Amino acid sequence: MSVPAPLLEVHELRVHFALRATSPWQRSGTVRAVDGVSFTVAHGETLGLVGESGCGKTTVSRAVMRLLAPTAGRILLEGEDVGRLRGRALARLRPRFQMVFQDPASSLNPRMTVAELLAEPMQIAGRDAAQIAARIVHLLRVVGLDPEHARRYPHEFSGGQKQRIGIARALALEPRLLVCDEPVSALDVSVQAQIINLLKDIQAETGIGCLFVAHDLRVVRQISHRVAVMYLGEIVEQAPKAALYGAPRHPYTRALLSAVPQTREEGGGERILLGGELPNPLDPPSGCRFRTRCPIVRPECAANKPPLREIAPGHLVACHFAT
Amino acid sequence: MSGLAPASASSPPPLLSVRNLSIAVEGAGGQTVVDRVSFDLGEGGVLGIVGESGCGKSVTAMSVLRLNNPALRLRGGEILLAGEDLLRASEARIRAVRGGEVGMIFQEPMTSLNPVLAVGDQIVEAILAHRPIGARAAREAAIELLGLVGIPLPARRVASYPHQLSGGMRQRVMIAMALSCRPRLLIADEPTTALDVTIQAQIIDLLRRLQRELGMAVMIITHDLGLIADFAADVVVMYAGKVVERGATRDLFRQPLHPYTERLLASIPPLDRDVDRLTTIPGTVPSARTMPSGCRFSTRCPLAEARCRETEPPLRTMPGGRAVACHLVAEGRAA
Amino acid sequence: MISRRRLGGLAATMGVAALARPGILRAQQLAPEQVMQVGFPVADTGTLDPHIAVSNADVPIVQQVYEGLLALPHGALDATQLSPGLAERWESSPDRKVWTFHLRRGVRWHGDFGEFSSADVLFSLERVRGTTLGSPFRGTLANIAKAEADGPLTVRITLQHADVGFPALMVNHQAGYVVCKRAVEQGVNLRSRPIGTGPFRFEAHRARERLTLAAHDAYWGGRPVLRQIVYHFMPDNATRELALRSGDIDLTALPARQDAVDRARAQNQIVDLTDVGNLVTIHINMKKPPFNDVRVRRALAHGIDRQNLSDFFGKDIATPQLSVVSAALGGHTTDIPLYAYDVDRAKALLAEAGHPNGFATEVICSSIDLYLPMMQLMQEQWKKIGFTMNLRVVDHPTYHRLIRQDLSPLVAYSAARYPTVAQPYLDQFFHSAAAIGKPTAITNFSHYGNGMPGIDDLLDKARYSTDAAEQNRLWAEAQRRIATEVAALPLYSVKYALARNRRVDLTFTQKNYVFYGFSRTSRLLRA
Amino acid sequence: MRRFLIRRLLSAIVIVWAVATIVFFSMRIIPADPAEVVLGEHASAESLAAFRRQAGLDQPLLAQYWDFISRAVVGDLGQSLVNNAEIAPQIWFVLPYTVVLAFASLGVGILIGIPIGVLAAVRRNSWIDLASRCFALLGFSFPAFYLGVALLLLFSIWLGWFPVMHSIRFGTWAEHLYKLVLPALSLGLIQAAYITRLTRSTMLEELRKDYVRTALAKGLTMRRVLFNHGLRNALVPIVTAIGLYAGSSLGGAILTETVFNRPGLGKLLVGAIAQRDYNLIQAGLIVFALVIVAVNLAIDLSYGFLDPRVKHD
Amino acid sequence: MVVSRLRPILEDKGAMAGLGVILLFCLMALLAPWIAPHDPTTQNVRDAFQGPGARYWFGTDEFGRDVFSRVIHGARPALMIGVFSVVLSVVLGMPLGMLAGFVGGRFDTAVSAVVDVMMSFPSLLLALMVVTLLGSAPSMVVLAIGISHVPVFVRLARSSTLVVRELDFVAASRSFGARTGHILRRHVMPNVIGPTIVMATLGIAGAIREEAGLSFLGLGIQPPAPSWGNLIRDGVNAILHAPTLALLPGLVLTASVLAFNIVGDSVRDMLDPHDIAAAAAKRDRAR
Repeated sequence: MSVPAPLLEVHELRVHFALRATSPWQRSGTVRAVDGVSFTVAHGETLGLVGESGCGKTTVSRAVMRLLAPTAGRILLEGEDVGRLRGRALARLRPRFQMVFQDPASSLNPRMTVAELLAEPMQIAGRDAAQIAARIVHLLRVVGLDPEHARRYPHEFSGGQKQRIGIARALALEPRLLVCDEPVSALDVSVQAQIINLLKDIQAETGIGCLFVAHDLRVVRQISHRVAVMYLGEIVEQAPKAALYGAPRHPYTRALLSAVPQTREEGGGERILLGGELPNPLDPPSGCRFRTRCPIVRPECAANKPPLREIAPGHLVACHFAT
Repeated sequence: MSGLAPASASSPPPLLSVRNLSIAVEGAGGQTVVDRVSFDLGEGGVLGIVGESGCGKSVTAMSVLRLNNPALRLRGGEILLAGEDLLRASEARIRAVRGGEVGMIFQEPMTSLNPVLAVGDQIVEAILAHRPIGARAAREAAIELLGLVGIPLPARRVASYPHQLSGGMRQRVMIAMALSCRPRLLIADEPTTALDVTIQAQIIDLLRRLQRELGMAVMIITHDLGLIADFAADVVVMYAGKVVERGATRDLFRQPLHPYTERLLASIPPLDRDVDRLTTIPGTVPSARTMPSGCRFSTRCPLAEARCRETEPPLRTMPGGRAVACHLVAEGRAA
Repeated sequence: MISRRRLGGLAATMGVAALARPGILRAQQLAPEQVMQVGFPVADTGTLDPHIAVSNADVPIVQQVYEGLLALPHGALDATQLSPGLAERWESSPDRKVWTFHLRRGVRWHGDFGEFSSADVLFSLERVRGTTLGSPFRGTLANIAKAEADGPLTVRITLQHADVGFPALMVNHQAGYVVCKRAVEQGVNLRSRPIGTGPFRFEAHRARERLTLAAHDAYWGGRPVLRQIVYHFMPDNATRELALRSGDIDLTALPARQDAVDRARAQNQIVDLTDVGNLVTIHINMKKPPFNDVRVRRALAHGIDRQNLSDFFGKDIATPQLSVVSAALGGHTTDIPLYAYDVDRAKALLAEAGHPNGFATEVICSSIDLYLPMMQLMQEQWKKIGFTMNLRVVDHPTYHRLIRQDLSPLVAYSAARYPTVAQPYLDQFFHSAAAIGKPTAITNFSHYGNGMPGIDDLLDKARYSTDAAEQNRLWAEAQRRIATEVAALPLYSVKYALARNRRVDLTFTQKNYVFYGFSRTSRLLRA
Repeated sequence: MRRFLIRRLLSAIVIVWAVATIVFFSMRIIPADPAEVVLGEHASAESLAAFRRQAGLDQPLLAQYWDFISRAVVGDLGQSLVNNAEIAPQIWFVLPYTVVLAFASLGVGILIGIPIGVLAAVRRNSWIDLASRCFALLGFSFPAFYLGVALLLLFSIWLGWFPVMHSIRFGTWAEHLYKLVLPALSLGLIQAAYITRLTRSTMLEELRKDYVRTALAKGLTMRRVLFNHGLRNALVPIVTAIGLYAGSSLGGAILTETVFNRPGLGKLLVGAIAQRDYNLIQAGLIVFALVIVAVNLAIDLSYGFLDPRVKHD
Repeated sequence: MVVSRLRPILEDKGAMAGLGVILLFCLMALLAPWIAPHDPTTQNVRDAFQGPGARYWFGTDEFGRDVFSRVIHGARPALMIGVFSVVLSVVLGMPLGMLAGFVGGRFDTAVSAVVDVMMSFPSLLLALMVVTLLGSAPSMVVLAIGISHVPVFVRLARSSTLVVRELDFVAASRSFGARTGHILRRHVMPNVIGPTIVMATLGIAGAIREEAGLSFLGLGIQPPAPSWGNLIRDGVNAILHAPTLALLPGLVLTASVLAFNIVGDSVRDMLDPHDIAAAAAKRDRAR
């Protein structure tokens, strides 16, 4: 028996953007938004992808969804390279991986009713009308909405409800992979919890795999099985969540975790305050990209780029000094 | 409403005192966005106002300097700064207070700075508006301020434009500007919301340091409970335009009294352990159309009784300087 | 009628004394600044080459700069009163085949081009007669067999056929202008930089703004009084009228309408109505159905209400014309079929021709003032007889192109020809050689005589006839045939209405040029 | 910046070349030619042919095109087909008139439009706002030529305050200015309408922005906030729009120059079109394109001064 | 905000008045032969240049034709050319702009370059050239004005599309495997059509004005067919002795342009084309 292919395998993904000057005062260049990222997502598993803004996590999610064309690397979905497919061949695979967007206000066309919104993916996939109508009712129930709501427009719903609609739509085609790009960051805490619970329920029920992109370390911990931390277009650490949160190895991960404002009893460990800012992605530092802000930086960090290496089973770190 | 106690028994007489502030959308039948809000902030104290979006926390903060959207109208109450009612002060006086006695920083450092003016000029402008010094001296002062807020090479950065600075740097500039006249009170409206977590930590660290060094009072408005726990001595929790609970931060976090506060704290996903299911607050914040007649939280409150839907609970002062607006808590039946 | 025979003799008796002599004025009666501001009614000049210039935009300026061997009277196109020009005197052999011109001594060209001589005359004649230039007046000189110089001051011209009227061609008009040989040889482009011998020389041209002539102080006739003539290009009627009122300009052309004349008079301006100028005709393409049916053409003729036309333009402006040779030309006759205005008769004719309910045709019309109002009037008139003329209005250049492609069954054309006798007009409009489509085409839009009986025989016979009575008889016969066949519909002739303020003293009478001209003595008086 | 300028210059050249080429070929498919314009009623087949030969119109089209382009490259715009005059001096003569008119009307537009627009934005929904909106609506409903005619009738003919036409005599600068008043007004009022409206809406937008609140929170006076902050930012879209409208305001100049009988590029072109003077039309349009390309480049460069954001270092 | 959506009543009155005027002009155009007191082309040469009066409300022209009747008939070409030319520019411009904005890349660069070149030229000049090339039959005038306005609609559709394209609902649709045509039809067009309607209404105003400008230069509708532009042109020729001949048709022309502008403005306020942009801006703002 051969080992089944993982649900999603991303290998050495690179996404570069060319910046072109539009005025005499600007300069052009290439932004390496994602620069050699590899990870896998297994069936029924959630991989959390965290990082600060500009680290490339959203670009990864869009590339996986093939909303962006990758510059290099492979994106294998159940063994099929969606990174290279185009047109009809890609459209055929589309139902297998779906996305939940950050801002439900923007991801739901304000001019369509909930029924139309939910029907759209199924219509494109060529389902027949009766099937679609039945499925709409089912989907609304799954995400905890009243089927009566099908006739309403998005603006009649609160933020949390809109996100439920977004999730329902992503589930319409029964995908095996759900890519969630900051699905709760636009929501209030109380509502955020509802959505997280909902996503967990859905996963438990359907065994769907999930790539969960977020900046909120608290949320990521509660929903993921494994977590990858990105910095400036690269993954610096990747581990099962208990390992990552309990014993972070990369100085960046540590700083990130310690920067989260603590409530009540959590207030443990020592604060690591990072100096400086994210470097310009047009012009990233040589060697280790984190070295300009790293509290334990040494001269060799500028010369050599630390490889992502496995220091414990399933625990990968890209730091010369991690043990 | 009776017995408006000082927010903290130990603090000196209040620098800022907001009493029964009510604000509504302009026009007859306009929705009330802030309803009889009261709290005090002592000289040198740090007060956090926390709540979810739409709870009226920002409107309250803006009212101090009368910077609210003109579509919002004052319906009643007063805001006393060292005893002087700012809501009824003259235009000239309020201008003197703005940036003079009270400094303010905002959520979006990108949009809150004028994109076409050098940051130094924007600070200089603030200084010149209040202090009778020459342009040169003002520039010197601006450079000093930039140094104070931890901007490297302040003499060079003074000529930079906002877009040339990172988000954290911009927020530092905002802080420098707000501090340019050594205000007695700094109002920080969601000062770190737009920032990444590592930068957020830097800014809070800076604010804490400056507050101590300069001995000014800080009123921080945020939706992030963690931030409040970290920074504020006292906290006011707002829900749907009303204060639901008020008290010393430590006490409030240790033992939240109001069901809303309690649930809100519980719904924060923990960072140090895994939970199977997060605690949630069912439903959503009521809108103007769906605002219940009694307790505004009654539609989502697991403990709500018939009475809660009929009569509005007053904000009652509890022992230890706490105040809670809940029928059940008052009777000791909740929390 | 012109008495050609008298011409030679008359001319011989004329000398310099015949020039109009200005009244002697005391200096203070003259305006201090002798600069004539002219409101010139065109957008710009086209070409100032006298051998090409034909349009009203060019001719009045060319006329101030160039001269011919003989001179027409100032302000008149009257070949019966020729006076010496560049030639002091002239004579012909008894058979009227050899003409000798004795040139004036000491005439200086404008600029640095030296003195005028017989070489210039020969050069000019060759220039017009040759094919390189493509002068539209080439045909005018077709009768010349050879031209030769006899020393610098004598030119002898030998004709193929005797022509008593030949001196009328050697005048300061069209083919008769003398250009400067040396200037052309030195590469001066006469189209934009005219070099002549006249009292005024070309000074400057600002395209579409103004053209300035300056006094030619070495003029053989004496120093001109006017120092400058500034032609301001003002195509817009109202602008010119207003400018004349405000005194910005001293003289200008009025729109050819009675109300303009009346207004100018009411403003205490002098209005000069020139003698009959252009004849306005509508030529009918006799090959195109239904106009190939003479009954249809006659119906159109009966449908013309000339009273309505002259009502529109005004009594001072439009004179109804019944023959294609206008009353102003030698050889005109009214002894032809006259088609009285008669709507019923016209309708009957149309019915007879198979159009009891009338018919409709698209007719191309130029958008310029000369044609568009007139065609709108005709449209209304013919509507009454059942002929619907749908006007397709195009701009003037397009009009010229389209009518030369035979695209319009009816062609409105306003024209005058020199010399002012019937021959050139009939040659160009009704000789089969001039029919549109032929390589020799000129303006025979009716195709009269082309593949159908015409008047070629009469015209060819009349062309070099030395018997004036015989000529007149032939021309009259031609007009009768044209009228009978209704090859064209003569409508009316228009007078040009010119206006000037009272300061302008031309020192001669403006008679029948399209626009004001100036003599050496023309001047501005103190207001 | 240098690379950008080079790219812009290249694209400008391409634009001008494209314009020249399109105009060249399209002008030659029209059913009329200048020979007929010049020779008019006397035109015979023979004289037309001679004229065309002299003007080079009998050459193969591509030969004519090559001749035209190769001359234009070195700045030789050729000669007018109609009156044979050199074209370059003709254009040099009229260009200042058009430029002066454009600038004057723009000046009128800015002087009227910006203050009214700012005032209307500040006093939103007041009578002054209402009046400004009426003015703006009326302004861009009035066809420029009709406004010109109405002004002419009122101020020149009835009141006699201004001259009726332009260029009878070259006078002093004062006289020039005096003659400029009505044309500049008739174009400027319409531009003022656009600028008023644009200023009002951009100011409204700017005044809603966060930095205005910051400026107020610093204790600045309203006037300072308006002009130092609001208007300073609003200038960027206003200048952009002015650049965008540069073309159409030059279009207005065509009619205005015609109405006021004022020399200018527009009037020159209209005349050239009427006379089918290909060479002049080509040259005029090339110059037009050059002017507009230059205006746009100037505006792009002006961003560097108006808006520091476009400068990256 | 509820408040900002409630338009002051005055403005609604303005829009209603504008609509009323447009309706009036439409009726005028439709019923011209029945409501005009005289035939617009019937000449009465002896009555030329009568001032405004009881018999001839707007006076008569040089042919003694009733100017009022001509103004009424002039509504026909004005409205027809106004509407058809805008329809032409929308039909050509909107799809092109949407496609260019959505597809991007070389196609967009090419379209934008052409549009930039066309925009560089005053539309009147473009129209002038087209009319010169093709003649001035009404259909050609429609073509001339229509073509000269295409760039406006290309640009508008393109810029709206660029905003919409970046919105997540488009990304969502693409993630379902939707083809470009579907996305354009379903998501982009509904958002582009609003601003386009606004611009089209304003465009009609512009086209009417432009037709008048062309006719004024003698290159538009040709007499004897009446059009407001050539009426003004004729009037200007007689401006010294019959100023009302230019003034009155000009007022009617201005009134119709104004009416379309007012309505266009109101439609703009109602549709508020900013809402898409606002939505996009909001998305970037984390809470």
